[in-house]
Amino acid sequence: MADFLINAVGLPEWLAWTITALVAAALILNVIAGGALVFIWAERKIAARIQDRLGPTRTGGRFGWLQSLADGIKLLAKEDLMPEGADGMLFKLAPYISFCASFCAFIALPFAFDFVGQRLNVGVFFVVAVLGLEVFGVILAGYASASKWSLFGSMREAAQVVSYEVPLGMCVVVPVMLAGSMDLVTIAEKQSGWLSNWYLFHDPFTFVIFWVYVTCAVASVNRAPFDLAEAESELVAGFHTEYSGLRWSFFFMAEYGSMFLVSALAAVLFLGGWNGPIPVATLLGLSEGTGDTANYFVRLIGCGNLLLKATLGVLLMMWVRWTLPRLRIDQVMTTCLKYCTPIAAAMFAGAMLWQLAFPGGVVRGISRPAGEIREGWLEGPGGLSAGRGAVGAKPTALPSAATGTPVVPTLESSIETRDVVKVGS
Amino acid sequence: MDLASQLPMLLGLAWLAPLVSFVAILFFGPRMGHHGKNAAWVATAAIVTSLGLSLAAFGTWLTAHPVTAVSHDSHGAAVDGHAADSHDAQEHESHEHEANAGHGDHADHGGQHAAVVPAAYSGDWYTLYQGGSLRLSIGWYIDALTVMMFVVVTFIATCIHVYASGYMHDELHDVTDHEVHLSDGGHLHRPGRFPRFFQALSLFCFSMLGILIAGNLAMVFIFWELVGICSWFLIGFYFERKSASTAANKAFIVNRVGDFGMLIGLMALWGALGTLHFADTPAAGPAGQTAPGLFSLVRPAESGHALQVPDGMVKFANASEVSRIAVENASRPGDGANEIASRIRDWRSQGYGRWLLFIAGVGIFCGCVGKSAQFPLFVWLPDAMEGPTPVSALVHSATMVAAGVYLVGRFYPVLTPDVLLVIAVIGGITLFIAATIALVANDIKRVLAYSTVSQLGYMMLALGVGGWSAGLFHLVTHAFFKSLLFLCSGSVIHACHTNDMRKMGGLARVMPWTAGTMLVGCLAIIGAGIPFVIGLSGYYSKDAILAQALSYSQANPSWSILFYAVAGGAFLTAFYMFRLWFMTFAGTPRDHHIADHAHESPNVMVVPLVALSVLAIVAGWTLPGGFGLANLLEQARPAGTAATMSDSFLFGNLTVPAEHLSHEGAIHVTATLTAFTTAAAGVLLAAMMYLWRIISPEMVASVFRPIYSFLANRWYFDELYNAIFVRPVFAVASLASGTDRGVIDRLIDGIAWSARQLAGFDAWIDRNLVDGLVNATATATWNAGLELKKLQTGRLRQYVMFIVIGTVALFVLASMLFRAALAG
Amino acid sequence: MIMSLLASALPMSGLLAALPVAAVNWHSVLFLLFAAVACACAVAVVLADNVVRMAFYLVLSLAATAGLFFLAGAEFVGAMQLMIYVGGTLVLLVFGVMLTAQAPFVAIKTSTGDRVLAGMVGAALLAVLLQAAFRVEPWRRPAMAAVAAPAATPIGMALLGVRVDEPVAGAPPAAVRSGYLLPFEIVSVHLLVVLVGAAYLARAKRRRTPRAIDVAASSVGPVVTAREAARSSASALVSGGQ
Amino acid sequence: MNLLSAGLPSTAIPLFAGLLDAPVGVAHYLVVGAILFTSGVVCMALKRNALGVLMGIELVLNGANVNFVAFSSPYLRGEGAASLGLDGQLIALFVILLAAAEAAVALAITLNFYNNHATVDIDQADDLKG
Repeated sequence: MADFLINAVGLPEWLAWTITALVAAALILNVIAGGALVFIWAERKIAARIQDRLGPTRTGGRFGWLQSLADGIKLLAKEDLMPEGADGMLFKLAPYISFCASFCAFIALPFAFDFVGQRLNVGVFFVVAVLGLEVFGVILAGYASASKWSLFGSMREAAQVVSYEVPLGMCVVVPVMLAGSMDLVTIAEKQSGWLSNWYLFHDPFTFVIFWVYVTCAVASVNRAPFDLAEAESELVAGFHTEYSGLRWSFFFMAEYGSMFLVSALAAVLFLGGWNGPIPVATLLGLSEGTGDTANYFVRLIGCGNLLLKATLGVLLMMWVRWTLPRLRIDQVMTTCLKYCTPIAAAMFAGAMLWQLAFPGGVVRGISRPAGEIREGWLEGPGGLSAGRGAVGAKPTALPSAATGTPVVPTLESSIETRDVVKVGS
Repeated sequence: MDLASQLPMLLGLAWLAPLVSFVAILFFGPRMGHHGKNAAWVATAAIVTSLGLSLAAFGTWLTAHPVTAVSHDSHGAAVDGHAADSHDAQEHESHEHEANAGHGDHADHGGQHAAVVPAAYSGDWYTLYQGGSLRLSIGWYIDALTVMMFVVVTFIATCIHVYASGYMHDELHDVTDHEVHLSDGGHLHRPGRFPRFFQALSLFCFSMLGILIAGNLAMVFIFWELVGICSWFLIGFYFERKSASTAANKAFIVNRVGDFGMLIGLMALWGALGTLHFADTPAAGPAGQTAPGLFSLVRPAESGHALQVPDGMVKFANASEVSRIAVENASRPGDGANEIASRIRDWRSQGYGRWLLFIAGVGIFCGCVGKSAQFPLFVWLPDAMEGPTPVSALVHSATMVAAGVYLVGRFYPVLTPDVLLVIAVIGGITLFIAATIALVANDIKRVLAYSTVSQLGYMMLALGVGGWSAGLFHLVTHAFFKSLLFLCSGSVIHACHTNDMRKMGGLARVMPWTAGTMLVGCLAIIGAGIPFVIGLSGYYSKDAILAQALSYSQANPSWSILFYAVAGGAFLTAFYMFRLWFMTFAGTPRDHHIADHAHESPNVMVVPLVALSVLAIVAGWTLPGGFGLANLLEQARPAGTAATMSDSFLFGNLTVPAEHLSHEGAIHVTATLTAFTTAAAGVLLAAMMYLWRIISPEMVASVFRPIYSFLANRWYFDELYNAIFVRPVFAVASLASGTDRGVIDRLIDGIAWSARQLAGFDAWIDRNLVDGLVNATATATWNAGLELKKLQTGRLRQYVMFIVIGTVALFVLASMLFRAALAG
Repeated sequence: MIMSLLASALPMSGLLAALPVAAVNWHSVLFLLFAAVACACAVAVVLADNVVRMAFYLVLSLAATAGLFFLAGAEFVGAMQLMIYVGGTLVLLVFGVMLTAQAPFVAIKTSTGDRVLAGMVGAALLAVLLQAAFRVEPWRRPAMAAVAAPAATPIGMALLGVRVDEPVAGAPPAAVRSGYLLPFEIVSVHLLVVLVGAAYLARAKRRRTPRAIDVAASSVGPVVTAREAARSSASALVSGGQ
Repeated sequence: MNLLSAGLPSTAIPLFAGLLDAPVGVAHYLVVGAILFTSGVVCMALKRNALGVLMGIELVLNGANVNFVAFSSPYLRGEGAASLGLDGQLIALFVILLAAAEAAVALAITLNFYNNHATVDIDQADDLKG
């Protein structure tokens, strides 16, 4: 799209880039915001059904499908309160920080083969790290509200998230190990093909660890049954007791955003990413390089695939929320330190040994060897032609670099070549 | 069957078992049961193990070397037998004497006794030190004698362990020693030392067996000293008693005198011959080649094992000539060696090195004199009776004192006729003196002690007059009946709580077993028996000794005194032994108090008595078919010692007649009859004086008052030594101390005084000048510190400041100085 | 975050449009952004008095530095920075709140003299550092801006002791053992030890009698046992930030 | 101080002039590192709050890290400039790890200090003053 703007529209280059970037940002933003709307509505309906109610029915005609939109408008209209004695700046900033964190995490999340904000070769790591930052806003909020409910809530959340990052990290490491790369795109690509290539089914250990991951993910986005930070029965509303209006809704967008994010991450890591259970595209011969349009549709379908899986994950979380009772804080910690962490560690070791035992996969032909190519590092001295940062042609190296286009830093080149904005072209 | 590897294993284990128990008791003794009661079991178990192993070895030996009657022309066959062994033995890196004297050699000399070579196995377990030609090693030299002595020692030791576990039971609880008077007039009250006793006993057994199995003189010497220290422990077992501790020290010191001589002997041997091994040892060179041991050096097989001064000694004695030749042919060492070799024969004929050999022999004998309580050094043995009776029985009658005789026997081949004569004379003197003292002693254990001394004299004399097997034969039999006698006396003392025979009498009724067994012992020691038919063990050994002494005195009329000494000794022995028995058991009790309280000893003490008395009876017998100690010993007779050996060096012309000659009818009959008559006379006289009281001992004593007192005071030997050794030593010592105190101390004090003055001056300088300087520095530093410490505010932030400022300053400085470098 | 900053970079680029700039080098622009955020927040840390705000600025500064790392092609280090550094500082923040949310500690004023002195010294240091940075000529040269190969895997391999990024002619990279395996192990053990040690140091002590140091401290303030400290910090939580 | 007069102006002007079109070089990162470092040091020197000092330390370490990464980065290297290569990034990693460890221990110490002295004012932590 960038080159389209430059060539066809004739905008100056930097403007073209700006627009491109903005469009990309807007798209992701919409995924979150729109997603939040849908999910809030869905949650209400599901909760109602589970509790044998009807839930919203009127707004927007049937099923009350405009309910959350109406809520949004109401929130916008609400007065923005700030308790006196609060630390003003921090109080104002906190929601944005939370939201910004979960928003940034989307940058590295691939929706389909090329549909990625910024393809990082440490994508997984980046996503997990940035997700960890979300709690930061929560804590600021808790502190700045000058209310003991908020403070206790944020303290709990801090403790919970910080400690749940350990098992979460361990779970994430397993697919990384199998794929031999931290690049989410690569990981997903490695699972292309039939259902049996999903890392979920790679070996028993990955199957177990997937569920550990789910648990930890639920905990790290502090949804029920781990939602102690906003345990309404003890702390009025936890860290956002004092918030109202738009700022409050930002917290919720952040929460739903990160819910979606961890689900999408689960999909990419374990459920084959955008690859369907059956490689329809490949069977139809619509693989890479069969023309831009077909290629693009394939990716679109893939994107739909991923969104579907992520949504299923979110629905699962809702189901859990309205099914299980809330844990005590000590139970939360026990679950993390006494169960999740050891299990994750054991599964990690198991998966590793499995790799050693069956390097070629169990069933030849059907299941593909997990990491058959490791970015070509180990093929002798020539393996890394760019020993010191010269232009290197790696499987994961950037095509811009590979094709030797005017040597520009990664970020720009990635925006140029790998942008969701291709949609427009 | 492979003896060469089997015997060392069996006997080695038998040797080490007591060591194990020693260590065990040493570390866990007190924890073994109540007051270490089980220590007895540990020690006994160990010694029984050794006994079993020794018996096994004995059996092995017998199957390999069947004991046949020694008819003097059957040696050839025997030799072949041994030779056969020798060769399979050699394949197992064990070395028999035949090793260097080839097999055919014996076939030639088959008929001659000179060529008879005993079956002996030797080897090394572990080399302690190898430097130059000196090779100290833990090794074995096993022949019939070794095996037999193993059996004897372990058997007696077993009996005595059993006996002692009963006898020492007082030590199981706290003991009040009535013989120790404390300054407060009370008696010593001490905890029992049961484990310690058995610990020392085990150590002793280990050392004694070590002497027996030793493969070289150095090892013998080591265990010799170990035995000595054990005896010191055991004599001084009641060390709180002054008498006991002095007796222990006396025994130890007196032995040192003998050991000094032994060291001289060792040095003479090693310095001249460069080896201390009895048998040949594998040379450092190619395998299979052997370095000759002492025996084959002194009695080389080439010369038919005839005694000759070994080359080494000849060269050593003629060192000047040897070195001259060596210097002359310095360019052609080979020729020098040949010339020396060629001239050795002449030198030997000129008599070079005979003194050396003589000194070596006498030196070794000195050790034996000390250990076996021979004439000049016998004074320690009677005092040694201060130890517990089992100790007296085991250490000071049966085994340790026998070690001297054993060593002479083992070392026999190296002894020249002159040395033998010395031995014989010393033995004769000892035998006579001890016997006379025993006549008048009233302490039952002292009587036995002196009889032991005189019996040892017998053995030495026997060895000295060439009765090799006679002496060792008597050694074995004596071991049996003397330990029997001691144990009996022990049981008597146990019953009467006194050693004084004048308080005893008529005990035969109350303690029949003891009386009976002791009677057996007495009969055995006087060599009772029906002439030419059968007798107790002593009968055979004594006869052999008398016969050999007779044939010796016939061979050298000038020394016939030896025979008379032996005969007289037999008479005296008979007298004092039966005096002892009558005074103790016969007649009516002299002290009813004692007699009433007397009682037979517990079975644990009686059983050993019976066992030993049986052996005291049968030990000397030779079964039809020739199996018997005498013939067994014959197997071990050192090569060449079966032949008559004559030589004239110091004491004129000496002839040591071959032992088998003493079996000739004439000599044998005479000897036997003499022995019988003398012994009978002695018994008769004793009976007249102490049984029937025809002659009153008191009267005799009063008639021969001076002699009596002379004897009663043990020939004033202690006084003599006191006068000629102790006093002078004291005098010299006091003189020395006087000099020390008067002169040297004065001198030193003077020096010290002046030094002190000097030091005082020095101290003044130090205090005022040096310290002043140092203190000044210190004060300055202190003040500086006081000032600087204000800088250390404990303020973290200031420190950071300082660091930063310092860094900046450094940067600036650096970039000023090294502008170029920074400019890159 | 990058995207958001891109978004916020827009007006700036609008300004740049006025400048006679042929082509905007986005790399440089983003560098400027992150650098500005990092430096500004660092200075803000110095200037702020409130502990919590200090921590807040610190986190921002660190995050911006992470962005700089990303720009420098060190994605792994950047992510690491985000995860560990920012996370660690998060914990720092929590403790700061717990400990010093009490009114007297929220802002401990420093004397003006100190401020001036520190400012001077800091300026001197900065001057030295800057001129040191500028004096080396090759560092000033514009970058060749070569595209780096992704560094995650080589870093991993190097931590495992194999330097795939420095191939030795002829030798397979697995044979080049100039890696960081030992430091890696040491650091991991070190971290474990540190965890244990920290837990030990920070454990609540129950003391019957005040120790000498407390008596010493009592000249400064009341003797405070761990329990009281906990209580006071709890009350601090109640009283919140004011 | 002629160093500074010699150092800054002559070089700084061209450095910042072409920033928006010329790619940034090592020196730019070094400047950032210097600022971070300095502010860290000043922070240590100024803050009386122990936690403030800790943050200062973090800043200092961070500044050092920036330099390491800059020297190791292949992007920023001008021709002829030596590069640390991967080692720089590795060292930066270790610095980060150890900084985290240091933060944990320092916090524990602070907590202890707080337990004993009821304050986190390090100016009162002068029990060891001479």
